[in-house]
Amino acid sequence: MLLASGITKRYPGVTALDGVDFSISSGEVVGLVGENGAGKSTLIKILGGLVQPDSGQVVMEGRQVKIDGSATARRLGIGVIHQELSDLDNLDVAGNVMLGREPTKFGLIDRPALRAMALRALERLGMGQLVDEPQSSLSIGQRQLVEIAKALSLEAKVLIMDEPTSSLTAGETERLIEVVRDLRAQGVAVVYVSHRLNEVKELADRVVVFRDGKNAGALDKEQITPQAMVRLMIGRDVAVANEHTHLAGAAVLELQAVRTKRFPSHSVSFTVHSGEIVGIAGLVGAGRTELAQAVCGVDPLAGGNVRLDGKSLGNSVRAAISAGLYLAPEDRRRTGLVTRSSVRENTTLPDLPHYARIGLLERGAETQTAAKMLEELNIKSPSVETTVSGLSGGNQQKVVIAKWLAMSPRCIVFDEPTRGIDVGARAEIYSRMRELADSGVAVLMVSSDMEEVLAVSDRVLVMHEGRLAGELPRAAATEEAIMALAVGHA
Amino acid sequence: MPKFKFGKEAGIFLLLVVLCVVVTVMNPRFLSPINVQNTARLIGMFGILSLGLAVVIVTGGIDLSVGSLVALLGALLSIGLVDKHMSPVVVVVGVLLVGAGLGLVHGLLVTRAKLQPFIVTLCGLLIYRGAARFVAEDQSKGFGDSAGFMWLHDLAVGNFLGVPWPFVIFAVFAVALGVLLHKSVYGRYLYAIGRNPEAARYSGVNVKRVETLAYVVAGGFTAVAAILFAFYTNSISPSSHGNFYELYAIAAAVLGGFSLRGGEGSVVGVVLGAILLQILQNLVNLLGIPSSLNFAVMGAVILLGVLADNLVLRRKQA
Amino acid sequence: MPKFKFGKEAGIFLLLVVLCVVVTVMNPRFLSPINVQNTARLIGMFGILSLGLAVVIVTGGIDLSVGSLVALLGALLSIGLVDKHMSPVVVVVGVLLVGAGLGLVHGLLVTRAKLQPFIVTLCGLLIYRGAARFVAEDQSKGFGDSAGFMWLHDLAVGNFLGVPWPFVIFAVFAVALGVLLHKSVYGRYLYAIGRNPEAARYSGVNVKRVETLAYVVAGGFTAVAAILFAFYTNSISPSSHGNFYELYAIAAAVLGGFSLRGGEGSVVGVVLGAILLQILQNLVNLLGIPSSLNFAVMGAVILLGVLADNLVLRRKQA
Amino acid sequence: GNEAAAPKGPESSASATNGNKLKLAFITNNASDFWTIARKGVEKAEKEMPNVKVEFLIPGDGSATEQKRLIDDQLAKGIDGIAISPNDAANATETLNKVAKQAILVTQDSDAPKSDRAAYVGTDNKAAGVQAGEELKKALPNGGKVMVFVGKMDVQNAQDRVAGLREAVAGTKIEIIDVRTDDTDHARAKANVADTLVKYPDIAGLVGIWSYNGPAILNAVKEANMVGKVKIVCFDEEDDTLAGVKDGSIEATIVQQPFEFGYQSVKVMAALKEGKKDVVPANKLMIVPTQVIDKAGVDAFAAKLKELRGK
Ligand SMILES: Nc1ncnc2c1ncn2[C@@H]1O[C@H](COP(=O)(O)OP(=O)(O)OP(=O)(O)O)[C@@H](O)[C@H]1O
Ligand SMILES: Nc1ncnc2c1ncn2[C@@H]1O[C@H](COP(=O)(O)OP(=O)(O)OP(=O)(O)O)[C@@H](O)[C@H]1O
Ligand SMILES: [Mg+2]
Ligand SMILES: [Mg+2]
Repeated sequence: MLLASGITKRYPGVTALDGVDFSISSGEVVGLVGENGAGKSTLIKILGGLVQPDSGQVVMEGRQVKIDGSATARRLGIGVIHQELSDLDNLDVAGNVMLGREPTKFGLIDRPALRAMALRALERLGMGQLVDEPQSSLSIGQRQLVEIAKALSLEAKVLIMDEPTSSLTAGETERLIEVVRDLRAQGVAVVYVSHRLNEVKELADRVVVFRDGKNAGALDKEQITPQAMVRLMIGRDVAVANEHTHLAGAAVLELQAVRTKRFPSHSVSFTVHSGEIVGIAGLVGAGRTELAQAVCGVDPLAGGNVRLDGKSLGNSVRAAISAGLYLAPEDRRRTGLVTRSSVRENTTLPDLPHYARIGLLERGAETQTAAKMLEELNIKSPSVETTVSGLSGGNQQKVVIAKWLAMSPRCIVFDEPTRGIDVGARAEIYSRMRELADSGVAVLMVSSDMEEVLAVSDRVLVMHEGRLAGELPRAAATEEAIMALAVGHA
Repeated sequence: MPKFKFGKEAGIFLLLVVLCVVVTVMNPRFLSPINVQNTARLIGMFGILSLGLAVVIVTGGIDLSVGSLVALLGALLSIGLVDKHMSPVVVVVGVLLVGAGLGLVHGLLVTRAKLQPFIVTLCGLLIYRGAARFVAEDQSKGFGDSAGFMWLHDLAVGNFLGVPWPFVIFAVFAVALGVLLHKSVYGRYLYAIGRNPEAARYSGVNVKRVETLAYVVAGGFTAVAAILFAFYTNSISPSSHGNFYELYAIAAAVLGGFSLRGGEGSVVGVVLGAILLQILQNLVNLLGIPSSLNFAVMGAVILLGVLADNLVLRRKQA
Repeated sequence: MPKFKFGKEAGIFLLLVVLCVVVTVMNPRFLSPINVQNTARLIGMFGILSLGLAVVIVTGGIDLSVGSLVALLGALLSIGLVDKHMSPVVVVVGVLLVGAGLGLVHGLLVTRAKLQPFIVTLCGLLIYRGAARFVAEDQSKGFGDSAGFMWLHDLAVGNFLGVPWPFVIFAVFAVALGVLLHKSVYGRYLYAIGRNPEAARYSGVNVKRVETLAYVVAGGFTAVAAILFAFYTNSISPSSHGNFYELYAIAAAVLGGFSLRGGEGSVVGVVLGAILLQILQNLVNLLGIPSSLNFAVMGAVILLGVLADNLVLRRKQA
Repeated sequence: GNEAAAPKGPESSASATNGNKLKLAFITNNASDFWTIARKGVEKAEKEMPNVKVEFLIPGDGSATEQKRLIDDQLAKGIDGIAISPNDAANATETLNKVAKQAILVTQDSDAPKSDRAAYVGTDNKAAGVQAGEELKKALPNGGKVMVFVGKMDVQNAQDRVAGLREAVAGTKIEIIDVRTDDTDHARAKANVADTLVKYPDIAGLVGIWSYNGPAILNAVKEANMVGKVKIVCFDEEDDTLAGVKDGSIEATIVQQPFEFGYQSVKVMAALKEGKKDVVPANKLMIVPTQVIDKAGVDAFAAKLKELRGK
């Protein structure tokens, strides 16, 4: 069906793809995995017509093709869900789903037809109720679902999904897997990229592994196990989820009847102690991000009080940061990073005065810190001076984490900390979190990744529609128990 | 927002109504037919400029060359009609083509050469002003008694059933543009490009073509307005004709709810903005406010308008 | 780019060198001490405006009120010194405070009232022009023979070791601003805000304060330039003094590699841009190009400059 | 062949002596038809004196800064004499004195009395204003409300003309209500008139101070169907203005003689360079009188003008 061979793409300082081959036949689901920066997204952008390869060729249904734009890719029957969201917040959901393919009548947009088509795509994901919502009111997870609906509605022959589930919770993921199976049955070829290796295992008929821009091997259906994939990806095993003893100390972060703007009628109270990692789970749009942002002062509190080490914090980011309460936000491109700046500048931004004498910056100290973080989190970047926009999605996410780890927190709130991060680095981040906790820091982690919540948290809070639906100690925290609370039962 | 909601324009509409009531109370002649006619004529001419610019602003671009282009095209019009005695139809078509053609050049420079719209049209502002002075040999140009193209003159300054032609043209353009921006696929793409060109590109929108076309439309609209202005003043002094008109046009759009970041604003908004600006100028004269304060009054009202809009209606556009 | 890399400014530097060589060949008087001095004086005055504006442009803002502010402050200076016979020191400090104070107002309107910088300063352009005409009662203002504040006059138009004072001040300001933008915490914040204000806010940057301060700096720099311009022309006609200066200032910054989207550009760039613009004007006169083509030549060279920069050096700024 | 080559003789000898040609500059205050006529005068003088070369310079934006730059550049180039219409005479003294030190300085069109200029060639604008006032009095024997229109009031000639006008009508029943400015935006100029006709239905007279104000007034009055009901007096010789005078819709227009400005300025600079100090009167003022053009004189004037403009 689709055959790409000898694809090479170079960027200044990196060879993103170095003569890779990739093929897929109809009715097949191919998992594409690899470490962060292995070149997965680059290949996908090439197939989607957004990037032109330096060399190599693409053959589609037996004919050599030149994919010089999204429109061309669509015409060839290639549909793509890109890793980074690309939606329009000045349109409604229906408009976004149908963008670029608006049905017309007498030369004007045929709204009813457009809405109907969008609705059909959304309903496959169980998201029909969103069709008339303005895009600007959606949470990241919902926006991700809209992107998926958009690609589904293309009725493509080859559907490429670049980390479609990175901000989805278990429920939606389950649903998406169903949809992909349907598509396979209809003869659609699906390329599925994910760092959630269990999903890949569940879905894929074949797995292709990239490493440093080259083919590192492939696995057939029966060979697919997370361990096998990891071995091909990084060449060694990774110990996931280290066991630990948890010694909760004094209360560090206390939420007293906190209300957020979007859910002003629900108040949330809980405490995070020194030395513990508290996970917050919930469905997409449950209000976890909303809560995290209000607690850390980036959004105004609609009511209540946040105390750190017993002292009440004014509702401002600066107050929070200077008290040692940090937020690593979920939307890296919008709020997490200054993508046009270098890795060094991003890493030191929250703590800049620390690197200055009489107001003048000391470049050497900055570089030292940034280089240390590159090393520690295994960030794949040509140098600390590389602009963040040139990093792969996962590596960008690592920079988001790095800039807060480079400082000395009292309490740190991670919102979807490992979105798009590969298994190896993920393990590294988990152990860093544990080290922080062991050193007396309170860690609060919002996550949609059930495995992550279960593996890392000492205690799990579950949110449902803006309120705290329940709390589960580590021993009682199972996938079923969390889901039951998350959907509002129990 | 491609979908039109009246809410966004309510603020300026209110301001407009209040202003009209106040002026009428202070000088009832404000509503006299002749004054309404005069003002409508000016609204028409400046409004056409604003409409054209609005299309560019929606894409996140800007066109600073409007005023100079008005001068250059006015000078060319006079030269063609008076000095060269060419057929009026040919001259008018020629002027429209030059306007749209220069718009095309702007569009190509922005989309192909990847220059900033501000800088491209700033150069336009300088170059066309120079060109106007050059082709007019630094002389002021006019149409004398318009012998031989009286119909054209009448079309520009006459009335249609008592309504000044420029206003009629403005109204027609506004409706057409309203349909284009808010109902057509092209309009949707304009807003898409203004808000997130990447997303538009990912969805297969031919960003370059759509964006280029926006500048062509602006150039064409400017050309129409230039013809009307030329006959209205009946004299084009190439060094000052049209000076600062781009600012009026931009101000009208922004007052009407357009954001210079792109992707926002409606045709109803520009129309209201254009009306408000001309009423402001009219008011300065009718209320006998010293001419020296003309600009200050305009600036103050615009500022109050957007402030009230933002603070009272809690609309955030920053 | 907070870190200064010469690569980005190489294009304009080259253009500047080529231009100088060509002009010198065509008219060797270009390098005569008196011509160099005259040009340096103008570079100094316009350059100070550009430096101030550059700070605002880095944040993604703009200041259109510069020209009108130059007129208003010039008029106030003359009124204070000549009409009111106030102490020169008091008047100068007052003018600087008014400049910085109006900058503060712009900053607050942009950051607190969340108005678009373009619209805030467009209103400034209109209001200050009106205010200038109002305080000057539509009369042109001057300093006569500067009796009583000759030292001030000399500071503005005299030389320091043969170098015109305005150029000396410009050089000092440029160095200071270079340190501020490229070496200081504040400068880093400015660039971060220009590139992604939200991310800066999430990192604990006091976005509102930093951004407001940028407008204050611009206002202060404009005030300094306004004093120099006032003594340079020795006459301020409130209706035309400083007209379009904001465009020159913006053009210099953009030529020097600043992007109006913010977060881009270096002080070396603005300096080169300011020099280039003045040399262009000088060249038009020295080569005897018709004055009517002055603007056109300027526009064409700017356009060619940025085009060459973008196409040849493959720098993308759109 | 020989015949064709013959005329080259004097030309090449002229270029040979280019080095010692007298280099003069004539600097205007902005761009307009007015200066085209002055240019004709300059060219005539240039033709009469083969050893004189005059550069005709127009400041780009009509500002004092731009003018100053032109002056500096000329001085840098090396110049023997400058005739200038200073944009702001009152305060340009220092700049002008710098010129006077290095070259012959003549002010024209607009004077700078405090400067060391060798002579002033131009109009007495106040007298011209008085002339306009006299015409207004003739047109409005019973008095009435009069509105004055001008581009900018912060320009000396505008102030002088308005002052003369006020002086002339002082003590009569003519009441000057206001002066409206338009910043040289012609559309605004016309709208100002239209608005005035709305605000003051009993307006009796309109005066246009700058050249384009005449046509702007005339057009607006025509569109309001008030031709003849309001009396118009204006300045300068725009085509529309002269047509208006001819058909009676404009009472009179006061015209300057820019041709003489150009011609006499160059002549006087050349004479002074040769040391003939007596060409300039003791008070240094070489006033070129303004003329009143009314219906009776308009045809003759138009014919002469046509010749000057070479149209
Ligand atoms: N626009 C760009 N400019 C410079 N380098 C780039 C650019 N895009 C990608 N790269 C580089 O190409 C390499 C491959 O990136 P790619 O995004 O394909 O990785 P990936 O496999 O998708 O990783 P992830 O799992 O983190 O998304 C990375 O090292 C990255 O630094
Ligand atoms: N209905 C809505 N109206 C306005 N804003 C919304 C709405 N839903 C979500 N958002 C925005 O989206 C962001 C994330 O929302 P929320 O906190 O509900 O998500 P979440 O529970 O973290 O789930 P997700 O996994 O989707 O991020 C919030 O900052 C909020 O501003
Ligand atoms: Mg990727
Ligand atoms: Mg979230």
